[in-house]
Amino acid sequence: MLLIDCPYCKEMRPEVEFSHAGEAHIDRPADPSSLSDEEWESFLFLRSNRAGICFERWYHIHGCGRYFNAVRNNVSEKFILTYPAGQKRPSDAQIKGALS
Amino acid sequence: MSEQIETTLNPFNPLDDMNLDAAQGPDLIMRPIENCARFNLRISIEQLKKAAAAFGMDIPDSVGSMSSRAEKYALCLGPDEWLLLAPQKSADEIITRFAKLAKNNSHSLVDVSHRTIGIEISGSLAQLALSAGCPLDLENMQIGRCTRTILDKAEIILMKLEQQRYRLEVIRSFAPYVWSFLEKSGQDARA
Amino acid sequence: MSEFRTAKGGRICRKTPLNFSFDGQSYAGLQGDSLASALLANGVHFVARSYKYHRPRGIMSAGTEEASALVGIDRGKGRFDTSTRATTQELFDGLKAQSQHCWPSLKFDVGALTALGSPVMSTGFYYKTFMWPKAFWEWVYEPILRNLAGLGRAPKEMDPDNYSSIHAHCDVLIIGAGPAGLAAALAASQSGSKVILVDENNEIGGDLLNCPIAQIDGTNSWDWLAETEKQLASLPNVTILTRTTAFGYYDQNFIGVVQKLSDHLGSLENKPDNKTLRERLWKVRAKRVVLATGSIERPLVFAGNDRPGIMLATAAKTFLNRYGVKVGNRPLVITNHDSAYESAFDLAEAGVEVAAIIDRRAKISSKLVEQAGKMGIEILLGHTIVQTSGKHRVCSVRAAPVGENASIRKIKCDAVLMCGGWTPSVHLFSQSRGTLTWRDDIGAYVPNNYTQDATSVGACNGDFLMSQSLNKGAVAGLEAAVSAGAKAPKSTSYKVVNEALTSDIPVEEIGIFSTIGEGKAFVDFQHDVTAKDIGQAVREGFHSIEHIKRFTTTGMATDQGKTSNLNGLAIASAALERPITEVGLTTFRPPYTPTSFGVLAGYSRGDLFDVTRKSPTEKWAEQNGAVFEPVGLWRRARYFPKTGENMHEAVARECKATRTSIGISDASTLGKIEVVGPDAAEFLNRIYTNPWSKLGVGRCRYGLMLGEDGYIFDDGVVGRLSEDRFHVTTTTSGAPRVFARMEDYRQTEWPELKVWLTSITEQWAVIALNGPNVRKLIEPFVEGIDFSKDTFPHMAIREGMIFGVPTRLFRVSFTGELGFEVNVPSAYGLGVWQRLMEAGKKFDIVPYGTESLHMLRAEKGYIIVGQETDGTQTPDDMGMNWAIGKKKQDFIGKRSLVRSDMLAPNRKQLVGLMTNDANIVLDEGAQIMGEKSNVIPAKMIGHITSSYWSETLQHSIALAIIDGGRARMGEEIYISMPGGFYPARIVDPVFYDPEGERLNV
Amino acid sequence: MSHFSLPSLVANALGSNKGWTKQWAKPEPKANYDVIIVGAGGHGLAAAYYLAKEHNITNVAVLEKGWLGGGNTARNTTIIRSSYLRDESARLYDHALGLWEGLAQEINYNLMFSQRGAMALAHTVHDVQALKRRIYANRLNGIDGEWLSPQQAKAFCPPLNISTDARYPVLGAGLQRRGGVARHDGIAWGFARAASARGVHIIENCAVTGINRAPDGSVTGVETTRGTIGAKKIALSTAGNSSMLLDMAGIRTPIECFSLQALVSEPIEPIFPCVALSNSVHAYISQSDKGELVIGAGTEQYFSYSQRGPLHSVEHTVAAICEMFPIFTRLRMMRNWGGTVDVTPDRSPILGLTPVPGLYINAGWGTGGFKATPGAGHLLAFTIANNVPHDISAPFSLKRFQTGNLIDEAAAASVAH
Ligand SMILES: Cc1cc2nc3c(=O)[nH]c(=O)nc-3n(C[C@H](O)[C@H](O)[C@H](O)COP(=O)(O)OP(=O)(O)OC[C@H]3O[C@@H](n4cnc5c(N)ncnc54)[C@H](O)[C@@H]3O)c2cc1C
Ligand SMILES: NC(=O)c1ccc[n+]([C@@H]2O[C@H](COP(=O)([O-])OP(=O)(O)OC[C@H]3O[C@@H](n4cnc5c(N)ncnc54)[C@H](O)[C@@H]3O)[C@@H](O)[C@H]2O)c1
Ligand SMILES: Cc1cc2nc3c(=O)[nH]c(=O)nc-3n(C[C@H](O)[C@H](O)[C@H](O)COP(=O)(O)O)c2cc1C
Ligand SMILES: [Zn+2]
Repeated sequence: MLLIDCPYCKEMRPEVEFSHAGEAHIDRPADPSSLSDEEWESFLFLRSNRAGICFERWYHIHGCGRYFNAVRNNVSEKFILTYPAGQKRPSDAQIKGALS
Repeated sequence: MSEQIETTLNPFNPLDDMNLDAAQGPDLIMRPIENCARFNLRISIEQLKKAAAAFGMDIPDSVGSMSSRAEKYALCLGPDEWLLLAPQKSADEIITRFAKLAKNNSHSLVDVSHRTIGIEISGSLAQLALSAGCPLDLENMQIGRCTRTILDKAEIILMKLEQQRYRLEVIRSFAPYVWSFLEKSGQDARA
Repeated sequence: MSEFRTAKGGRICRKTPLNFSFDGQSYAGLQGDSLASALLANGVHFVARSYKYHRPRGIMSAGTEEASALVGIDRGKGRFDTSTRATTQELFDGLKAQSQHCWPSLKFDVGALTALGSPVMSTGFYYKTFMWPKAFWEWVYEPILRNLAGLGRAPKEMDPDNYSSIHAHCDVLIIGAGPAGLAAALAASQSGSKVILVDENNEIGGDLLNCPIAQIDGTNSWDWLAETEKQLASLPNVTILTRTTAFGYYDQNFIGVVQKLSDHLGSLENKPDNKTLRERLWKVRAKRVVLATGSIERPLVFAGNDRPGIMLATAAKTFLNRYGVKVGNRPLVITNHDSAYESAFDLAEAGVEVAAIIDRRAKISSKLVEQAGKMGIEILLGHTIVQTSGKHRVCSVRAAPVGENASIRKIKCDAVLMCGGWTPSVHLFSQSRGTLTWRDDIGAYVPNNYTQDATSVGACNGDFLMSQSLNKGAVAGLEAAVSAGAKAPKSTSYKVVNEALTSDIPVEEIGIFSTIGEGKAFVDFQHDVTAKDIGQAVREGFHSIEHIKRFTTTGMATDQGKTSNLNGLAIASAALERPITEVGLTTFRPPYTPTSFGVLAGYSRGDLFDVTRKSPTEKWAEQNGAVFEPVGLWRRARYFPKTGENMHEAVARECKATRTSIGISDASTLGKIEVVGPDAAEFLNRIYTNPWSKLGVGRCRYGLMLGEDGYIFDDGVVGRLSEDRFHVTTTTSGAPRVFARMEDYRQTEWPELKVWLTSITEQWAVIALNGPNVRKLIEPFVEGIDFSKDTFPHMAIREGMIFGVPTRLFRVSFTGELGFEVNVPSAYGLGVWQRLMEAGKKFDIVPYGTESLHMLRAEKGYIIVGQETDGTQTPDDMGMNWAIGKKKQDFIGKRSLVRSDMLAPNRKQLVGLMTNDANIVLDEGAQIMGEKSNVIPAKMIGHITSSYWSETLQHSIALAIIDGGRARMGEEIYISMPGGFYPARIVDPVFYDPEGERLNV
Repeated sequence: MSHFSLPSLVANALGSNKGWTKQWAKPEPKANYDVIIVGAGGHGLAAAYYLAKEHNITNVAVLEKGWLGGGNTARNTTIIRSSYLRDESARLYDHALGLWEGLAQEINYNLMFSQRGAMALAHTVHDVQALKRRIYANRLNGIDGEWLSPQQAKAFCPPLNISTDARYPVLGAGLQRRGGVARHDGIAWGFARAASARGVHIIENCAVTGINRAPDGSVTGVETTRGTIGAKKIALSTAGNSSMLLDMAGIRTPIECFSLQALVSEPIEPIFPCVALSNSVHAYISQSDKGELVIGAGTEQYFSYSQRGPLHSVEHTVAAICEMFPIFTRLRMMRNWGGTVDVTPDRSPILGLTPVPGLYINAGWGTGGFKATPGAGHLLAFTIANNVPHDISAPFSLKRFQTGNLIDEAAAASVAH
């Protein structure tokens, strides 16, 4: 069971309190109707899905009730950073910093 | 809506029909908590002071904190979510005072008095019984802290009142399950 | 006392004799024995048959690494445990053990005939035969193979035992309570850190239990152990768990641990209610983990190394020192490592005649030679065993100089003690995803890089001296306490006298095998994998160690290769002519030792397998004979049969009552969300397809919600209580996901909106009343609401009181009749229901369940999300374009509705069906065809989504989705069901009161 | 390639089993091939075999980053059935099932394919509706299927608990008798041997690290850990690693990877005669010929390439098994492992062309592609050879996610494995 550092609770909390909410930083387009089929497909379905560092969303559903983002290594399963929803994607330097 | 109900109907608690004595012993005491008024409060942190005035006591602003005074509790469950507990008779007044507040300070106060059932569990085995289903480190949870969490397959709100005394708020339809679970884990804690 | 029990010594209680039986034969043992030690004390070695060739097998170890001595333990009804290691089963009075995998008996096992075919049954043979004739596989070969396979007895009865689980948190978890773990525990606990110490044995001590002669800091080792135990037990911050195995090391220092609570106890049948707590699963989260799991001695691979009586050298030492049992009267030792001398010397000291020590090494230390000489034990240096004899127990070996088949010498013996060096137990470390490094000097892998907050000490780290275990354990304990936040406590160092012997082992010595002729030299004793099998696998092109494992099945038995993996690796390395480090290792996986299903299931059995949510009126329904159905976690009343009624009769009656007078049903399980805030209407605009801004206060509207993919996701009625307050309802099973989805968009996409959500599903009990007389029924009991037809129109919501309790009263209808949904605070749901039933008597009020609910709405053509839809239907498919706010710029899923395939002409659309024969009720799920045709595959144009007998129409009705269905009104189609093709006509999905007049009464 | 048979076993036994030769050759990679298949899982190896056998294309290399058959082929619960709801899926999986039926004889490798029946349990009224719908559709698609009452289900699978007061009572079951299990390793080794015998190069320990393209965009070969290898056509059949390989060609995919766990019990005498699956209670189970109960879990919730998962999923899965088969509580788990499954939004695979000329894709089989192994390979071979999708696989295009014509097996509450 993973331990997740909830940026709102500011505590390490057990995985069973959370539900995973997919890839992070896929912003919903402001005006979907103006998008081409390709662009809309990209928003709906196309994902990074790389092994290694991934950006993902979690929902502290049985805790503070907040959605937030995490940077995690999906091979080692180690969390690198967690941060509130709406905050910008951390830079490579920030990730490196957190890793060391 | 007023919660001060004058009716000839008997309120029904789903634990009413259970054998509540099965788990009891000096080392483990479980009891349903009397009905009370419960409100879900959503408001921006800047306006929290005003809400506190309306509620009539301090409302903490950090997630997991809880304040209490005279049978009233204010639990901070999320960055903009509070659970307010109060004696049933004060419900009307609280509603009226928040309604006044609403004029200039938008917020959401929703009556959830019946949404959950309160259970108090205490005694030297209380923590063990809870730990059977709750993955948090209860021993190191500070007295006076509260949180939403998991007990086996049920979501609960957990309040640590004393080192060996906890209060649970359990969604009504989950209450019999939670009770049975604690009854069983309590027995095992004795074994 | 038997001839194999020593006169003194050991940790057994000589005053407490125990009786037990093996294969029906009675024996005596002592309190403190394991089943294995008790059998050996009675001279019984032969206890099992091997998996593939049914070879006689004995007891090869004294611990959890046991691969051979697996037996069944019968503890009475429902308590039969198969494949239990005799070495870990503690003896109790009345224990009944049985051999397994043999027929008719252990000694005369027909299965042993397979050994005759063993050359043909070479490794992986089953991939190469049993293919002709083809049908024989199913009818002949496979059934035979299956019956040969399967080691243990299959369960037949219900298990009466209980299992429990608990979450635990600690600063330091120490796994293994040998010298290393104990020293770590002593050090870590000084500072007040919370320490949990677990060991799989029934007492702490690890290797100390075999070493009574060692002295620690001047104290005899067993006294030191007793003292240590007392000290640790006195500390409130230390928890010691024996009979407790750490079986899995998961992410972030989460360790799965099983504590056995009753397998060592005698008969359980006279316990009250025959229930026992058998095992407890500890789910431990540790700040730091100290791995002190020790090491496992390696067997040697020589021809006939599997006969009963042939065992690990330490095992003999353990049986002697710990259990007071001599494994034979004339044991012989074969080794390539110094530690085996220890066993020989201890046995000699106890008065046992040691036949010889055969050492594969050409040179050993003079000290050993001297000591052996003193004890009169012959040493054959540079020799090995090339063959053994003895049908059911080893009786002699043939020894020869290494590498030669000449000068063979036969030596009589009644036990062979083998030692091929030691393998650190890195199972848990590897599970934690630490990486290993190879150490040539000990011929084994040891921990190298840690990925979790852990440390390995003692033998599991390749440090084989007791003093090293103690001292490194102490340091690790200190560090662990400090890293877990304790202040630096004082350090300790230990001096050990008389510690066990150890030595390096030449790499080429690991896994080396010796045989003459075709004798079988076993690597994996349980799966009968021989050294030659590995050679054959390599010849056949299985070069990766993972391929070798899978082709030969070495290491895949219940012991997971604890004693065999390294030997297998070394033999593969030689066959491949590649250094061992390039051959690699197979993956260590949980569990460390087999773990019962019961303890993994824990509390999740019976009623606690899952939550059963009950609605506020369920008690009444139960008392009034309702038949229930599960819907999500809920239990809902399906129908209320009167005596003698079946479901169809009950439903017909319930529906009729609703259409003619009043039906009452519980709708409390519907999800409910209170949406509050100045931007509430705008929020709903974006969530639903429908427009909300103009919905008047006090009015309701049916809302439809899509996924971003454009498919219908959920629906429900939404009422506006005030400008900024909405009462939203959702489907029963959709409630959690709708709430999560709304929160998601609110928090992450539109944080600028001032709106908040509160789940109020269980705040309100909901009683749905439908039928022409409903208004008459409730009006008298309601206060504060004007009930006249025009001031309280259809699709309106009012707040007031009913029977003196507050209510949110919806005028809505899912049946097509005049309908009200009475929301009252949940605790009063039952009371209000009872009052309504009481008052409704004069209208012949009838309670109805989900089945009638579905029927009544089907007559009106209302869809149920999840029944008419399956996640691939658009609003247009359901004929619900009217629910789309055309002027809205956007809402969830809008963009997807204009993708090309969503606009395709022939999409499946909702229609009604009327069968030609009024009495045929079609099967839900049945497929629809445009013509009667027996050609397979057939062209299907749609399927039945809902189908019922309509009591009102005296005709069966069905809803269906059909290719381009709306344009095919009146067409005849055919439904393929058992019995043939049933013709039906496509009609409008609204079967009853299409004008909706009945709503407006 | 020597023929496998009882006589060959006897002959070899007489020679002390020293006469066996490599089941597949171990060639050094050549500079150029007509076709490169990336990924020596069951699917990739099958494609190579059918390219050689049915399309006479033998200048083929299968490149494998590790040991062949070590991906999901090595770690699945081996359930085979073709009882899928949608017409497109039914055709696809039944095509595969048809190939399984004669395969052992065709490739002279006993795959231990055992058509002991795959039974999906219904625990709710909704399950009953969904399963019956599937059976109706299956039968008209020529796929065998029958509805069993709880008593019939119990007769078919004696350990099943059909007590009506169970938390999830069994209301019935949908049975496909032609469904069953097969030996997971056997199919990889068997296809490797058969393909190798027809001249295909199988190159292990050779990870593809890049895809080379001509100025016109078409493929020219791959970069690997063993150097550059040229090819006219490249097919990716890399299951869990597909997103990364397609990335190399600049293609983004609608795939996400998760861990899926499985476990085996200690081996016991035959007790479980069929395959049982339950969507509501969430577990599936069969017994191998060796005697272990082979048990599968649901996918984990978070993205993962770790080939492992948390303990609580195992607890849940085992509890589910004990709920349906309560006599199993005293059995023990012997080993537990995980695989990385590649999941698409509609839970159906992607098999066909890509926007890059000469590059083909076979991926997204998620939790259920073992059963498709010969079929997927067969259709992929056709697609590579003809540069057009086969009729059967045409609906499973990458394009469907743009146009909206999804083949949604998940939404239909069909069982996933
Ligand atoms: C626990 C579990 C249970 C399952 N149960 C079932 C079941 O019961 N029934 C069923 O039908 N399906 C089941 N599945 C799914 C099934 O296992 C897979 O869909 C199927 O095996 C995929 O086969 P494959 O040949 O496509 O992939 P794989 O066997 O994974 O082969 C892909 C190969 O590509 C290689 N590769 C990857 N990247 C590269 C690279 N860059 N260069 C070279 N090679 C590379 C990999 O090493 C791997 O060998 C299950 C899966 C799991 C994990
Ligand atoms: N003579 C030699 O060459 C040689 C070689 C190896 C070990 N030894 C001796 O062994 C001792 C090593 O001490 P140590 O403390 O490192 O090891 P140990 O073997 O004394 O103790 C390890 C303990 O951990 C337990 N254990 C292992 N895995 C476990 C698990 N997963 N869960 C619960 N318990 C588990 C074992 O049953 C054992 O009781 C020393 O006394 C040393 O002399 C000697
Ligand atoms: C159908 C099936 C049956 C298995 N049976 C066994 C078994 O009897 N013993 C065993 O140790 N492993 C068994 N395994 C698991 C493998 O040992 C291994 O864990 C799996 O192939 C994953 O590889 P990995 O653990 O090396 O990553 C089995 C795997 C499968 C797919
Ligand atoms: Zn939180």
